[in-house]
Amino acid sequence: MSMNNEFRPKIVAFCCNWCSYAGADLAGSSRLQYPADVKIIRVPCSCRVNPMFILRAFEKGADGVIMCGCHPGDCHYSTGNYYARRRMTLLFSMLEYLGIENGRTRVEWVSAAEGVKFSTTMNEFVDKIRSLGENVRLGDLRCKD
Amino acid sequence: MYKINKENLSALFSLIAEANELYVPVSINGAVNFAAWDEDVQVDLDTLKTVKSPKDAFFPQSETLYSCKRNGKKLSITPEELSSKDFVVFGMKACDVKGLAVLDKVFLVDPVDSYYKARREHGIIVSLACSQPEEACFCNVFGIDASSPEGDVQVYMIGDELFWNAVTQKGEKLTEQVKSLLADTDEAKVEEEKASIKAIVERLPYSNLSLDGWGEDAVLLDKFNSPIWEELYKPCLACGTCTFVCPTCQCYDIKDYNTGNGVQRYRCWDSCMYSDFTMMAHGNNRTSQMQRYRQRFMHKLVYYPQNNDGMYSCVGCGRCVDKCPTGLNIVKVIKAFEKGGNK
Amino acid sequence: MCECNCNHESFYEDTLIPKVGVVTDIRQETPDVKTFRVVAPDGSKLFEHMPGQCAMVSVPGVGEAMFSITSSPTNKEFQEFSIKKCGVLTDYLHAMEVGEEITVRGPYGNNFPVETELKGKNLLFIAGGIGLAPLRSVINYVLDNRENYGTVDILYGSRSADDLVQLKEIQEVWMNSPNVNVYLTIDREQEGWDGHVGFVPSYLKEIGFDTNKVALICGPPIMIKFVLQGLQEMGFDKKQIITTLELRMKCGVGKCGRCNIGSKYVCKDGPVFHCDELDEIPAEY
Amino acid sequence: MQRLIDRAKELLADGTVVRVLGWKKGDLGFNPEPAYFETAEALDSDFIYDGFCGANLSKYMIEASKKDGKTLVFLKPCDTYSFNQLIKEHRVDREKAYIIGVGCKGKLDIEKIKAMGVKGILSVEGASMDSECETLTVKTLYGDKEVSYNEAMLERCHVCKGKEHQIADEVMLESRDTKDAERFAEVEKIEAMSPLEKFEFFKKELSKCIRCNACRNVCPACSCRKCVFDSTKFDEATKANVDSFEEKMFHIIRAFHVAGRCTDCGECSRVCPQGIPLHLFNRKFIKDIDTFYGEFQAGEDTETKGPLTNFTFDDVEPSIVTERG
Repeated sequence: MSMNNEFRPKIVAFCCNWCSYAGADLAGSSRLQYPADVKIIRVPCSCRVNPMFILRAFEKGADGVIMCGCHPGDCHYSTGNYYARRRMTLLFSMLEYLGIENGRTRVEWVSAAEGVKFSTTMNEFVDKIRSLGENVRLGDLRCKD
Repeated sequence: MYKINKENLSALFSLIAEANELYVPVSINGAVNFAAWDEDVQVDLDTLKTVKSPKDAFFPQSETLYSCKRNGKKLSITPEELSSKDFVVFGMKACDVKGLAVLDKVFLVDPVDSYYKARREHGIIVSLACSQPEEACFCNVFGIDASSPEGDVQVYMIGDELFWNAVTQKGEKLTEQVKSLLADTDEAKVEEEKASIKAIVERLPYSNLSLDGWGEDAVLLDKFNSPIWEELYKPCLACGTCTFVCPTCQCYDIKDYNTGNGVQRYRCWDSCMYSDFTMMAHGNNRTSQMQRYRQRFMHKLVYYPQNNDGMYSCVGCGRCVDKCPTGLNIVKVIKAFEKGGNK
Repeated sequence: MCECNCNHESFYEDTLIPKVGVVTDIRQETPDVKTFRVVAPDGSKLFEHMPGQCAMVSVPGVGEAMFSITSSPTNKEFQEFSIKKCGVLTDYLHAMEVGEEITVRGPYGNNFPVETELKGKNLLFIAGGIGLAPLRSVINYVLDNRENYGTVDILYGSRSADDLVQLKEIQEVWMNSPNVNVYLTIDREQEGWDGHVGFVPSYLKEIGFDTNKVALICGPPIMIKFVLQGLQEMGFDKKQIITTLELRMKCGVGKCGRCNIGSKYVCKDGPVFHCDELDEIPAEY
Repeated sequence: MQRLIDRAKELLADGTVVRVLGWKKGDLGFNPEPAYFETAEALDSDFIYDGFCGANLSKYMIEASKKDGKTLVFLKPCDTYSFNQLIKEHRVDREKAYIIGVGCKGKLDIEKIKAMGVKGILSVEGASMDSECETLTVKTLYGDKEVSYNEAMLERCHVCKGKEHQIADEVMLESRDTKDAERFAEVEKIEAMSPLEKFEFFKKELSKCIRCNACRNVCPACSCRKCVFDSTKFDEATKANVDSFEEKMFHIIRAFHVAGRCTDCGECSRVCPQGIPLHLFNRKFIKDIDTFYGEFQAGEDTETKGPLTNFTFDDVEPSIVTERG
């Protein structure tokens, strides 16, 4: 925690094992900086991300959730991210419809070679969430204490 | 006997709310339920029955019992504080009040449920007579008088006036608190109203429902093994609507919620209609919906009365009649058995 | 109904609020059964109970379930629970280490009528598998108060020799007690086992007991069913047969409604029932 | 109605079917229940089909498909979409069903009549299939009232999908055109709100939820043998309305699980004891699917892939949503 009560968002990033997680790895080994507020959860494929995962993350106090996967066409399982793309589009649209600020969710395709993209994406996303402030609309009050 | 003009109701409510928490029937987008009062809520005393019964003022749909924290191998337990502030539930109907008597026989027998007991001790019931009983009402079948509800204060809404009659000590105390708004009156109008309510009750479609063959003297196994259940349950969707709107259903579940820095153990209403109600590691003893359906009605009409000197665990509020998505209800059960010779 | 001398008033706040218990010993009985010894954090006994009573054991965040107390009330130091691994909670318990704290509340339910009906009687215990857990409490209580009871016969069977719970105690203590006969059996032939092979109900018929006894049964439902038949064929009256039931429970005090069958609540009115009582309630167990 | 009974009796008598799935008279005249009939006598005495028979019988066909012999089922035009969808998901057996498509003149909602201030309803006249369906005469304990048929109709009938049966072995009785509103009008109204207004709107609606699961259990698309919300391994709070989060979670996920399969039959909103407009969730998904992936009506046929089990290489990116507004 920083000394001056500055808002430090909690960000959950679901990263697919084959591209985005490797991309994050590359960002790390290339010493590219991205905020420590981002907590990465490795999943076998972006398609593994169940809508419930996203909601649970918000429930337990996340301020923003980002999902990263292989670029369309590059899925390790050939078509997983195409399905994920449709699912997340619909889910995020629903969250917006319920009044959850749509900047709190994001999908980005990051390949294993795109360490730079990973780092800039995360920096941008964290800035966005900082500007939106704490998530008060989709969290469980019991987790706040 | 006192009275107050209806125009002054919100003054009455704010005066009550000064010293107590206050729950009143509130309309939210068309659905009326008991909720905490404040100046902005839309109070609705005209709707006869709230969707949910007011039992959750005393037995909330979910409440934390205690929290646990683990530190290495060590555990610590912090019980939730018991309710300690007086609260007033305004506008409970005769059936709702009787529903509490049914719950009392479960929660106040040894070992006493202290959470419920604390709420019962701090709860002040202002009951409202039903000036216009409706088609699904059959409280008279269980000996309940809609024209003279029990409670700490009885209230009658007649024309532009509200008549106020303190019945118990708690009621007297509340009356003292709001006396500045009340005017003395006699009972003539109330007696008239009572007679009118009784006359309507006699004309209700279910008022002649017969409970012969049920209750304390029911032949338990005959009823249990009756083939009629097999006919009755079929449209049942296995939802929990009937149990959650019921003023007497008291089954609950105890569950844990992990907040990330501790565990809150809470209890919440449960329904015997749910397939996982009796599920345990080695199997389920009620596997079909017929069995679960039968359990609910056998419990209300036979098991409970046999354990509680003949008192039924149904108060005839008719909420299940109104709310069942497929038109099933306890009345249909009673009628089907009557038709089948009560076997 | 309750013969326990525990002071319900002493429960702090509410019976639903548990006590913290420390697991001081874990014994591997069989491949899937462990016996847990539990005491209060200050080393004292958590509560007093009677044979046959149960307690709610819980790991916060994992679950809570009813287990029968397998130690005898005559044990003044601790309580023991023999627990078979079969669900989320029991999996967790089996992975636990000595010294970890759990929560316990109870004791709940009625008990075997050891101080009334069973006094001075000859006793026949029939158990299958983990069903020995509640009976062990009675057996040890009887052995510790030996002068109050007549002969003791124990018939215990399991799937295999490895699945016999409390084998050490059976062989070293029970078999060497005066006027106690122990009959062991396993379901299938096994190397290194020279005892009886066969299901409990058939072994029961082979032995053939006289009816001057009270039978206490606990085991899987199918075993109970055939043992009951066998005993009745031998001439036992249903009043002479006592068994225990097990159902899903949440509160333990007859309020949450889960274990309700007929007008009985198994947690409060049971778990110990005479077989003639069972005829009066619907067969939903 | 007599024609339906006669036809059902014929089919029972000639052995085409062994049971009839229809609606049985309630004891109040406006609370019929879905029921199986196995004899001509039972049909004569109990069968009913009128304006209050809103229940979609498709879901009961899942159980009926497990029974021996054919079941005669009466399906209204909108119910046939659900039946098709169930065939697509292999949850019902077409061979075990003899479908009579029945006409529909708009189904009534007793709650709407009550909301008009009509109390103590004893019977409602003018709801039968032979009537003009213009006015209903409501007999009550407190005198007779007249209400407009259309104003007492279920929400779904105002956005009726049409009079055509999507699947049927034969069709009986005339339908009436009841559509007088745009299907997505309400969704669009919410979409136009500010985020805070949207949030407040749904918070208020969902605060009423009592977690009774009626919406799920009545839904023909919710046909999983074991629902994720019944799983003991999934989470800790499936029955409690402990905090506004759980209801949101439940309703979002429920709507999501039926997205692309929901035929918009409106049963969820019909059965909700608290009158929550649950169709608003489903219709948002339908609208989004139509916009992003082309128009799709679940249950129109038994073959095509649903939008969530399908994709194209050039689908829109999620950023179309997350960078909107």
